[in-house]
Amino acid sequence: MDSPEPPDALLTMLGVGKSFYGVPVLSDVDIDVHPGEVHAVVGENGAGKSTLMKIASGVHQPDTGTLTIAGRPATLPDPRAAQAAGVGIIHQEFNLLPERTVAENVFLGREPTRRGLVDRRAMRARTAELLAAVGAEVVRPHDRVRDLGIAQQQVVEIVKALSLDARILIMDEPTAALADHEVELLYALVRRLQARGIGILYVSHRLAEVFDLSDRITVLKDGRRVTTVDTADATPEGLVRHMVGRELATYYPPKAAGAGPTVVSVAGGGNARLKPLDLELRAGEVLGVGGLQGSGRSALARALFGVEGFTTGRMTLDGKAVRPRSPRQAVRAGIAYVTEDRKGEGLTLSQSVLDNALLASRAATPRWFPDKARTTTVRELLAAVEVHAAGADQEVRYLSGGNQQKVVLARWLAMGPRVLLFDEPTRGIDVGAKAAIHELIRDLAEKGAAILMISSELPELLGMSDRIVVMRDGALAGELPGDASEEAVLSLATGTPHEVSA
Amino acid sequence: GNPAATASADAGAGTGETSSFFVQADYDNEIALRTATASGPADKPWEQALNPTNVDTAKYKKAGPYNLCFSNAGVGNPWRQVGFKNMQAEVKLHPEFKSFQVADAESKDDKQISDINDLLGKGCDALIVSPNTTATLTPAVEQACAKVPVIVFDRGVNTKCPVTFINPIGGYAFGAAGAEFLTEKVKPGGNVLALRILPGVDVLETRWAAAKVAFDKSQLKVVGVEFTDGDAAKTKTIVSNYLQRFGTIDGIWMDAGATAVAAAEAFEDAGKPFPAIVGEDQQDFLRMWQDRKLTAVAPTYPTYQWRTPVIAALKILKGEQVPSPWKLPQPTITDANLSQYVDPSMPPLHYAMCGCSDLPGYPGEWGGK
Amino acid sequence: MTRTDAPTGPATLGQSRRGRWGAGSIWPVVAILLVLLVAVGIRQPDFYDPPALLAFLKRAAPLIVLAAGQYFVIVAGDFDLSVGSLVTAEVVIAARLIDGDPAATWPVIAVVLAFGLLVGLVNGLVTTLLLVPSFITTLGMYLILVGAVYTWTGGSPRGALSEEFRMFGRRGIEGVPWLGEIPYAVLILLVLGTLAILAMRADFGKVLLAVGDNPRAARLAGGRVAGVRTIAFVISGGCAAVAAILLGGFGGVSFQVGVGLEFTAITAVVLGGVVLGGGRGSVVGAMLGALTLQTLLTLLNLLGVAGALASAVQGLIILAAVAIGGLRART
Amino acid sequence: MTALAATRRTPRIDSTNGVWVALGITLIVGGILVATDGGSLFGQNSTVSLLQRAAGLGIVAVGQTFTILAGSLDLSVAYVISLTSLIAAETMAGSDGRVLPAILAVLAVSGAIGLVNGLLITKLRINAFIATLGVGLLIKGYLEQGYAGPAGQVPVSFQHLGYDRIGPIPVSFLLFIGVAAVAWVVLKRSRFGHHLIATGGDLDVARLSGVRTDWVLIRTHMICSLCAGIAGLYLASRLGAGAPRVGAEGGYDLESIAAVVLGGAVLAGGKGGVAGTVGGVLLLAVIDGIFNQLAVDPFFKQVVRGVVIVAAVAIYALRLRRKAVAA
Ligand SMILES: Nc1ncnc2c1ncn2[C@@H]1O[C@H](COP(=O)(O)OP(=O)(O)OP(=O)(O)O)[C@@H](O)[C@H]1O
Ligand SMILES: Nc1ncnc2c1ncn2[C@@H]1O[C@H](COP(=O)(O)OP(=O)(O)OP(=O)(O)O)[C@@H](O)[C@H]1O
Ligand SMILES: [Mg+2]
Ligand SMILES: [Mg+2]
Repeated sequence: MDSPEPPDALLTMLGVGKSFYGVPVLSDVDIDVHPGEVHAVVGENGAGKSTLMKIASGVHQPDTGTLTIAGRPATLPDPRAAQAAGVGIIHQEFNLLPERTVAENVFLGREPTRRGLVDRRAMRARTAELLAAVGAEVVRPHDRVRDLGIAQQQVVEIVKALSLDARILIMDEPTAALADHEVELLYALVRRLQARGIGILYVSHRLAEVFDLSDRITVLKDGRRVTTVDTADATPEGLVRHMVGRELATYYPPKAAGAGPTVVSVAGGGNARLKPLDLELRAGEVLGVGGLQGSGRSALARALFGVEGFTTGRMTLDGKAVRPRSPRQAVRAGIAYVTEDRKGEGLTLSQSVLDNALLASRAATPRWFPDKARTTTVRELLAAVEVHAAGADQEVRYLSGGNQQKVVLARWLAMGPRVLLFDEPTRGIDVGAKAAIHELIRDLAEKGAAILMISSELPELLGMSDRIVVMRDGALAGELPGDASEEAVLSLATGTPHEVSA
Repeated sequence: GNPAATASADAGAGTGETSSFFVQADYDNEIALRTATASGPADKPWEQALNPTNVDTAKYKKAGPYNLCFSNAGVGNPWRQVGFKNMQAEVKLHPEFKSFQVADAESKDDKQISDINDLLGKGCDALIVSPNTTATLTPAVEQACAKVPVIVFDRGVNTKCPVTFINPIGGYAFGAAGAEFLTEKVKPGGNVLALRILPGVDVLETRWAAAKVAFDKSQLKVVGVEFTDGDAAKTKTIVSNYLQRFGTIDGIWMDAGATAVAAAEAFEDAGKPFPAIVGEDQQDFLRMWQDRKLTAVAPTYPTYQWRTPVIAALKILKGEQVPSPWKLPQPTITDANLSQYVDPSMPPLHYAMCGCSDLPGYPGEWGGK
Repeated sequence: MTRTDAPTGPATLGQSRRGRWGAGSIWPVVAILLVLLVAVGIRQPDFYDPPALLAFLKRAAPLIVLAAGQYFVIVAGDFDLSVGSLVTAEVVIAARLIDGDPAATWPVIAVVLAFGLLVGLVNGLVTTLLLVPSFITTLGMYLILVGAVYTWTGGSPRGALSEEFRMFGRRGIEGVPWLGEIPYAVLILLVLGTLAILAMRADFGKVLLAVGDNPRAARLAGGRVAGVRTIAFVISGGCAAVAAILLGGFGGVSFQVGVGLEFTAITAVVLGGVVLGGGRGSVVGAMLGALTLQTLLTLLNLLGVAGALASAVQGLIILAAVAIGGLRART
Repeated sequence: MTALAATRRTPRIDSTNGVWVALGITLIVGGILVATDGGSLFGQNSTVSLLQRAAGLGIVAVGQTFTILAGSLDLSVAYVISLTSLIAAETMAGSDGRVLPAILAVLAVSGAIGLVNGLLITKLRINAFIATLGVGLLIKGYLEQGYAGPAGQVPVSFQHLGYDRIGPIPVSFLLFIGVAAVAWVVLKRSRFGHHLIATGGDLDVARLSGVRTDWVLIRTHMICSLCAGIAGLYLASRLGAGAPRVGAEGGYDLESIAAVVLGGAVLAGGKGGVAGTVGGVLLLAVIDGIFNQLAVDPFFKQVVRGVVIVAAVAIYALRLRRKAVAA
């Protein structure tokens, strides 16, 4: 870029509208991004952010409106055309082939060739360079993606987008899967790209990030653009008001006054992924679980839920010895598990909202004749958690992430569980829905449930937990009180010594 | 007055075009053979020959015991099953054979070609081939001829190199027998339904071709020619549909009898009188014929022909003359001789014209009691 | 984007349009069936006489039963390629065991049903416990059954079915006013069809759909994924056994009776709007798909489409029908 | 970490090379069995027959490898084989000069059928199972309508392909190996191969990464049909004529799928390869050969074949699971 402040936008979208099956998702949205600019897009779940990004990257075609790239009108019939036009995108969902190597994934669709054949050496070398450029030499070009952790996979996604040499880079919630310290790495990367004159569209639910990184912010609500402001002039409160249309309490619900009796206790519980550990979940209490990516937090929840159960030690529920060998046994014993991978493990996407919400009741306690009362209860629960859908018989795949999460919640609430295991319950969920879920979790605790909540977001972990355990390398690294500091959690998680100021 | 019947008249479900398989000379030849007298032992039709011309086999003469080989197209239907049992039993009758090696091609042409090659490596003294399809096995058989005396039976090959080719009169004779029976028994103008197993199989095509000649000359109305895949349920469905459409069907012609019982049952189920019907020599049909007093005929393609190649092989290895080609008689079962062939102790799909009752292991090996 | 205010309010027009015609919907097959029925009616008006119609249903019953069984397997995300050979095996077994002895009828019917369920169970267990894709499991079972039954009978069916056994596929309650004869096959079809619909309405059916849609989610919601899939195979095996009883009764003993039925049944199910891969479609659709296929065959027969061309026409119509369903799902 | 990066992985025994292990064991066990029976599995004639039988199925299976890797499948191959054998033999009509036009005609027709398959699957969104089944039915109808048995004639010069051999190795087997080698290069080393495996691994990921998945699938089906066409040519040369039932009776549709899966490919796509398929084809051929030598009843052979296919895939699946648990 020759001039530091070129007059022309890299990408301009004007009057963009899009409907799915007759339901408008975007209407009349204008947005542009300039060279070297980070333009953040925020909004509630289902506001249409991802849809807008997909239009800009050729995945969807707009029903109305125009796209201009570098001053020239553009039509992007497919992702390939968008790549050719210089638009790269990191999708909200992972877009990797687990069975292929990192290099093959990075250059998928654009493999370099020599004499008609794929030049694998060049491909690997180039991938290694790109990985080095983002400071992720840990990942090797010939690693199979299947063998990588989630954060590392996210790195591959980023490298894949970078390999395009795109002038416009779209990042749709790139940090959703990252822990706080990994986010820092991403920040540095974004700044470097910015300095190279690349225009970035940045979608995130984490307002702190938005304020740290962006130059301008566009707020979407119900598929319309509410406002576009310079970040310098914006305040978090103002932004939230635009997003949800009302004021929101920014603090977490009050914590438990005191813990009830022990509901679940684990002594020496371990398996292939977990070193033997002791743990107690008490009625009325939220036990937060902190730790880095791959530290074994999910493995703990999965062991408690019998997915890959404990192979050693003892586990009791309400004083009775249990050892769930399958999720089914756990569910019937009164345990519920909200998984971190909503689409892969939580939902049956082609089924209706109602069927998804009824799934656990039906699966765990099947009946031969339709149970009207149960259906009514679940309908009420769906309303109570405020699922926004076209109807209870809408297919769940067409709901936004936040609403999908609420459907999963309703499913478990219908079971009246004694123990709830939440794995990243608010990942990828907008502020409004997040607050609602926090309220719900606290509410459940108050009603006497024992809750375990895994979160990679430190403010959430600290704000919600009555007690915190931190995991490291598949073992419990320590326990902290609910009002511990971020540093205390991090030092336990990373294993660096730190003065605990309780 | 039946509207469906008038509607069907314009459908013109006649006998259709002549099959590309129809060869006038072969047809004439077979029709002539039907009245020829056979030479050979009267009670052993498998040793008889029609209009034989013998060939000299002295050059194949060698001392026993012999290693006999057989490349079989497959045993995928009851006819071949019964035939193969016949052949195995026939081999047992002759101590001159020290071994009998069989390769089964599972109805695959290319496997049979390999099988022949394979067998040639096993030191055969004579090779019997029952080709899966005519024409395609010619090169393999020619290769084999160069090494051992070859005897082909059932279907032919397009080469003269085998020492002899054994088969009954053939498809034209079979098809004509049934069709002529119908032209006799069904009143002029009556409806005839032709049921065929599959298109594209030469032995079956010639049967239909000959029947077509007979029907075209007759006053009968062929209301439909349908393929049944040899499936009883499908046959019944088709016949029921026709019964519904035309009200009456007076005659049923078949190119193979496997589904004759099902076709007759369709009349029974619809509450209609049985038509004049052409079947084959399978026990289930013969029994039904006897029990229900059907107006029926059963042309046969006798399974006893499976005995003949073994006999021929022995003669050749002993240097005795054999007829070439070896045309076997092809009897037809009629009301007059029906009782001779019905045997309640044999399985329903057993072929009565097997000539096997004198063979070792009968009836157990053939599934009888 | 418009949101209805009531979170669980009635479906909007836009949504329900997709639901009515898209993948998994029964309406396309209903439309095709109606067209075919009208065409048959024009060609042959007395097709609609109650006795003729019942006779038609009787002939269609085995395929409908098979399609219903296949539906359970397909909707759970699997295939059952073994049903055709299972039907053959069952008929041949029944004939050999009964051997014309009427007294053996009922015990043999029990054996036939038990064998069908057992084959389904083996298919299910191999698929779910040994993690063999069902396409392969049932392809293997297909080879095994064909081979075993031929080996057992020495290559040609033996024995004979009793009239009592054949009654179910062949006869009916006679002398019913106006209807004439009510075939037992139609009654059996009605009972099984109702049971299938009830099963799909029950929790079992909903969980089955969920398993076909996302087995991991179904498992994590407390579902017995392996169990449910296995039951689907058992149902399919049982349906094949019933179809064998009907077909054996209708047509008698032969090795041809089941040939190709697996493909016909799968085609019927897909024609009924059920999506291969699981999670979408209804058992009513599957059964209607089978009825549609049977109607199509009847129509081709009535139109005098030459036997050899029938398979081509059939292929063309299936492609067209499925393509229409697929295209509708897209818009 | 840099030290770790330098370590090389030891080659793994997994589903794609497991078939070669199985093949080795089968050869040893089979060889002993046949020897005790007084025959020889490795004699000239039996080896030739074995390789010969492998060739036809092998060429089709290589094509089928493409479709299965791409997450599709082709049930029409059997009829394509019959059709192309007829086209070849009828075009040649016994004359040497018409061999080349015949080959071109076969390739054109089979390619066109593949194109139709591909278009039905991608543009009309018909499931591959149904689409190729339907196309198969269409061709079947045409064959049954138009042919009453073998037709056409192949000149003697063209029969060299079906009958000649170099030492114990039939020319047709070399053709199979040649086709497999080309396929291997295409799958491993070409951009198309990368795109194909990506499409089979995850269609959406491939599409979002800029792969033209429709075009990939269309080409995949064309390749599969072309392979079936080549097999048709080979069969025409072997049979000396075109045969309208040779494909269906040979069971090339399901057997080719079985061979590919025996080779360790995952039916859902994205995993597997030509090397495995070659192993799968050889394994089936060797089992066949052993049974042939032992003159085992063909029906019982069928049973064993079914058991072998299921058992092999079960072993692969269990290994995969054990690996997942161990990780
Ligand atoms: N392919 C699709 N078909 C039908 N509806 C869709 C499709 N994709 C998105 N939608 C609908 O469009 C709306 C906007 O979805 P989008 O994914 O753009 O939201 P978002 O703002 O990215 O939400 P989130 O923050 O949860 O990711 C949602 O209501 C969703 O249900
Ligand atoms: N299904 C699985 N198969 C193989 N490895 C797995 C699986 N699940 C987790 N792992 C690995 O096991 C280790 C522990 O993972 P776990 O998911 O329990 O960690 P976590 O702390 O919850 O991290 P995350 O936030 O990524 O879920 C990680 O290295 C992870 O990559
Ligand atoms: Mg989004
Ligand atoms: Mg986790």
